[in-house]
Amino acid sequence: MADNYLEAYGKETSQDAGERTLKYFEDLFSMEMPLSRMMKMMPGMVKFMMSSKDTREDLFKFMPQMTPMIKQAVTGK
Amino acid sequence: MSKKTLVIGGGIAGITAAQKIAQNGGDVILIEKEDALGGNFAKLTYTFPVLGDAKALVSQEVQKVQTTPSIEILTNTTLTACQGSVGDFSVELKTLSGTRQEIVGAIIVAAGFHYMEPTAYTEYSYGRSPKVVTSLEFEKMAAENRLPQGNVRVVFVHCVGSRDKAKGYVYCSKICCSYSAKHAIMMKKANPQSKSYVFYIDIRALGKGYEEFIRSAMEEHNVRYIRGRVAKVLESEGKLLVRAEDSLMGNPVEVEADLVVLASAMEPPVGSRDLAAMLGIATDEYGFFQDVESNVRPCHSSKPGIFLAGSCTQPMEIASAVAMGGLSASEALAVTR
Amino acid sequence: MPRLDKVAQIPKPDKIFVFKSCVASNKYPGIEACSSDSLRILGIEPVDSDEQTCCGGFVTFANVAAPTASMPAVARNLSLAEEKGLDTCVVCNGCWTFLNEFGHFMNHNAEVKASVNMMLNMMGKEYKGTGSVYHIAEMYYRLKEELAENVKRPLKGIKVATHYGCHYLGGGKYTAIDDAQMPSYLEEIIEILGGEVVPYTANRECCGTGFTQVINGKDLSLEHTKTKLDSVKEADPDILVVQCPYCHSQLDRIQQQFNYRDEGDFQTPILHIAQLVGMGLGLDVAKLGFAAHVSGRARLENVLDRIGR
Amino acid sequence: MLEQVKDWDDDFYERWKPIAMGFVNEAERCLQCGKCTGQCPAAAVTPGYNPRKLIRDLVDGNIKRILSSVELWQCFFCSGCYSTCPMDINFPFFIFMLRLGAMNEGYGWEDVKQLEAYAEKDYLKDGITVSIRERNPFVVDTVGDIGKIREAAGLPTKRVVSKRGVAEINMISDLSGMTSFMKKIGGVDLLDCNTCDDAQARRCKTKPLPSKVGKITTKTRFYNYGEPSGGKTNAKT
Amino acid sequence: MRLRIHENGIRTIVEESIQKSLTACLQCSKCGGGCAHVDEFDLSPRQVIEYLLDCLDEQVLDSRTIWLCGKNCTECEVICPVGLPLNGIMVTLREEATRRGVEPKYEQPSLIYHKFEHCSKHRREGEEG
Repeated sequence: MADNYLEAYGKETSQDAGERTLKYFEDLFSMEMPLSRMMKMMPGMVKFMMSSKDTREDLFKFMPQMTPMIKQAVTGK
Repeated sequence: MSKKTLVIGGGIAGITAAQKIAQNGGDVILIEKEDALGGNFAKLTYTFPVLGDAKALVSQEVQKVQTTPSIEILTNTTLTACQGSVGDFSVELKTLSGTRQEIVGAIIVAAGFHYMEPTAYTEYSYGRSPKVVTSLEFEKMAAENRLPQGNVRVVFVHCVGSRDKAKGYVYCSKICCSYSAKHAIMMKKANPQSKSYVFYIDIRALGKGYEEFIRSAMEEHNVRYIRGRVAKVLESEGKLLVRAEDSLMGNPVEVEADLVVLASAMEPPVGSRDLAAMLGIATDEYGFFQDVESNVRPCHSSKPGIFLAGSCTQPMEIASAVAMGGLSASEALAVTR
Repeated sequence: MPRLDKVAQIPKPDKIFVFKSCVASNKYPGIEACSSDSLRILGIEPVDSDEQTCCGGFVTFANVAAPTASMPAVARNLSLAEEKGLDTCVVCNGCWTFLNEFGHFMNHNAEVKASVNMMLNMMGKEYKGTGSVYHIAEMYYRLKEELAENVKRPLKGIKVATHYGCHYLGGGKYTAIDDAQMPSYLEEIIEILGGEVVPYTANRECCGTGFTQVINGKDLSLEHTKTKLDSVKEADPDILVVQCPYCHSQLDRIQQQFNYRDEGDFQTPILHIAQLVGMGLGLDVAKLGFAAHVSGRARLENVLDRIGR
Repeated sequence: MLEQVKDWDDDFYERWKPIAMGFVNEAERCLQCGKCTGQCPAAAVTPGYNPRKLIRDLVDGNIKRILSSVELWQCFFCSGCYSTCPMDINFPFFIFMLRLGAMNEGYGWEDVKQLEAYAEKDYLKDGITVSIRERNPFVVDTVGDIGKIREAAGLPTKRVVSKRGVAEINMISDLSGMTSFMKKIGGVDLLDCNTCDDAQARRCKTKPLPSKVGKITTKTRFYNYGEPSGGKTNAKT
Repeated sequence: MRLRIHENGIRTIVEESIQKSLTACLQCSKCGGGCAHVDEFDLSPRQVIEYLLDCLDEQVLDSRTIWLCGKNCTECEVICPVGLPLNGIMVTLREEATRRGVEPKYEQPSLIYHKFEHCSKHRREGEEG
C-alpha cells in the first residue's frame, strides 16, 4: 500500500495505470483460445489424465471436441 | 353542445378551476370523493415559503366556491362511467343518493396526489417504531400540538421513496426540501428547546422565496443541515439511532433522535390508472396523468376536451396547482362556450 | 416481512442435494448432521455426494482465484446436483450467494457458459443451469406446516435472538425471501418451535468477520464484533441463532477471546438454525454437536435441561 | 503536491465495463448520497474508509489512488451497501475486481498471502477450504478432537472429498491459471495446534493479544507470526 | 469512525463568541477556494466549521489551521456567502486551544503569509504577532 500514492507512482499518470489494468482484465477475461494459452493448459490436462483411469477416458471422450480448436489456434483462422 | 364542465377532485386545483369557470359565466359540477373540499391542502397548518396560515386560506377558497351559485358541489361522489367526445361527454356519477347521468362539454381532472406509504423502507423502521412518522402525520401532530416537548432532537429525512430506483420512484418530488424546512421551523416554534436535524442530498428550492425560507431555517432557527442520505434508523432503549454519512466530511455519523420525520414521495392518487382508463386518457409509467406536450400544452390530456390540473400530472407545490387550475379552466371555457 | 410470492416459488421436493459447507463440516459438524436429519424428518430425502468440493467463494472473494478460475468450480458443483435432477440446499450464506451469483451470471452470459462447459466436458460433466439453489432457512420457512407438526421438544421459555448474516440478504437483494433491513422469517421459525424472540439493537449488523478481514484486519473486525456482542449481551438471550457457519464460528470463537482478555464476560451460546430446528424436532443430543461449541457451553446445557434431553 | 485532474483517466470506467462482463455495472448512476457509507460497518470502525469515495474515484478515473489505497483492502464484504443502495450498485463486486487490478499493480500481496495458504494447502490439496487445522490453542483445549464429535453426530470421522473431485478442481485451477497466479503470490505456512511443538504453543498462549479493542493501532497478528500487511500504516490517518 | 453528534461540544462556545449560528454555513467551500494558504493547512476553513458541527473537538484543536489562519487575513470572510466571521471563529478556537493547553503548531508557512505577519498596519489591536 502506498503511503502517498503520488510519490509511489511518480511520473506515471492514471491513464497509464488504467491502461495496464485494462490490458490485465482483457487477457484475464478473454474468451478466445490462442495457441500460447493452449500450450499453458497442456500440463494441467496431462496431470489430470495421469491421475486415474476414468479421468483418462473422459479426456479421450473430449478429444473430438478439442481438435477443431487446436486447428483454429494453430492456423490462427 | 353542453355548456357545463365537470371538475373531478375538490383540491385547491379543482376549486380554482371551478371558480375561474364560474367567474366567466360557465357552470360547473365539482365532484369530490371525500366528504369535504380542500384535499391535501386542508391537511396543512402552515404553507411555505412565508409560513402563511393554511387553514384560513383553504376555508376562504372553499367558502368562495360554496357561495357561487353556478358551481354544483357533490361530495362523496366518484365518476363511474364516461362516454362521448369533446362538447358532449355523458358521464355517470355515483353519489351517496344513487347514480346521476350528466352531459358535460369538458372535463377537468384535478385528482391531486397521494403521499407514498414508506412501508418498503424497513431500514428506517417505519411501522415498527411509533416515533418514525411521515410528513403528513407530522402535520397532524403539529395541528393537534402533540409535538414532543423538552430538549429533544428531531430528525427530518429527505428523499424517502423519491430518487430511489430500487424501492421507490426515480423522480424527485420537488417540494420535500421546502416543506421539510417548514416542518423544522414549525418544530422550533412549537418547542424552542428542541434541536432539528435535516439529512439532505441536495437542497432543491424551486420557487420564489424558497431559498430564503430554507436559509432562514439554517440561520435563524439553527436547524443543522447534514449532507448525506440516512442509511439506517435503529431503535435502542426508547431512542432512535439515526445513522448516515456526513458526506462533506466523509465520516459516518449517528444522531440520537426522539422523532424521525420521513419526507415520503408524492405518488399519483389511489386509483389514478383506472380513472384514466375510464376517461380514456393516457398515464405515464408511474400512473400520473400524461399531458400531450409538457412544455407548450401542459393541461391537455391525450383526449381532446379532457384537461388536467394540479398535482395529478406531476409532483408540484400549491402555487403551480392553482396556476394549472386556472389554465385548465380557460381551456374548458374555450371548449364549452 | 417475508416476500410470500418468493416463498411460494420454492418447491417441496421429495429429494434434495445437500451442499456441505466447509466451516460446518470441519468446525461445527452439528450443523451438517442436523440439517440432513431435520430435512429427512420434514419429508425431504437429503442426497449428498463426496464429489462435491468447497464452493470456492472464499478463495474467489479473497482474490486468490480469479472469477474465471472459480466459475468452472461452481459449475462443476452445480452439475453434480443437475445430474441427479435435484435442486441444491446450502446451509451457509456465503455458499448461497456465491452459487446463485455465478449460476445467474453464467445463465445470462452464453459465451461464458460455453467456455465453462468446454472445461467441464474435459471431465465428462456439463452445466445446464436447470437446478436452483435454496438456503436451509428458506426450506424451513417453506415447510412451516410440517415443522409445526413435528415439534417434539418445544423450546418453552427459551429466549432466542436472531442474527441473519449479510451475504444472504445483502447479496440476494432481489432473490432472497425477505427484505434486507427488517427480515422476520427466522423469528417466525423460532415462534413455531415455541421459543421466545428477543430483539436487540444491532440485530442487522454484520457479525464482524468481514469475510477476510478477521485474518487481514483483525483489529477492525474485533472492534465491530465487540459492538455486536455488547448489544447482544444487553438483550441477554439464552441462544443467538445464526444462519451461516462463518458467522457462527466468528461470534462463537471471538466471545472466548474477549473473555480471557477480560473484555467482558460473554456467555451467549450460538446456534445455527439447523441445530435449533434439530433441537425442536427432538434429534438426540449427540447429533446436535454441541461439543464443538466454544462459548456459552454451560448455558447450552442449562437450555437442554430446561427443554428436556 | 496537489492532484492533477488532467492525469485522471476519465474513460477508464466506460472502457472497463464491457471487459468485466457484467461484474461491474451502474457505478455511473451513483447519486453520491452516502447511504452506503452510513450503514457500512467497516466505515464505522475504520478511520478513513469510505465506499462512496471509492466509487467517486472510480468514476472520476483516479485509478492511481484506488489501486494503491489501503481502503480497498478494508472492506468487510457484507454487501449491506448493495442492499441499501438506491441505484443497486453492487459495491462488493467493484472491490473484488479492483483488488484484482491492485494486485496486478503489486499491491495487497501481503494480505492475499495469508489466504493463498488456505487455497494451496486446503482447497487444492483436499478440496475443502477450511480444514480441521485449529490455530487457537484455547479452542483446542475446549473442543478437543473434531473427528470424535463428528462420529458422535453420526457423520464419517473425516469429511473426505473424492480423489476424482480433487483432481478435477486441480485441473480447473491449472487450466484457468490460478495455480501459476498462486505460485507468483506465494504463501505463509499455516499453524496447526494439533501438530505443533509446545514451544510454539507457549509462545501463542503468552503472545500479547492485539491491543485493547477500540484503538486501531495493532501491529502484532494474533496467532500467526510475521508482520501484518503494509497497509496498516495508513489506517491511522 | 462513526461520530456521535451532540450539541455540547466547543461549538456552543464558538457560537456564543461570534453571536451567529454555525449551522448557517452553506458548506460551499468557497472559503477554502479563496484562501491563499489552504495548501499549508491540514483543514480548510469549511472543514473547521464542519468538524465543529460534527463535535470533532480534539481534531480541530490540534489542527494547524487555527494557528496559521485568522491572523487578520480576511480573504475568506469577504467571499463567504453567509458572512460567517471565520476570523473570529479562528481566534476563539485559538483561545480555547491555549486554555486547554494544546501546544500551538505553526511551523512557518509560505512566504505570502509573511507579508501580513510583519505589516503592522494589518495587525488588529490587542492581538499579539
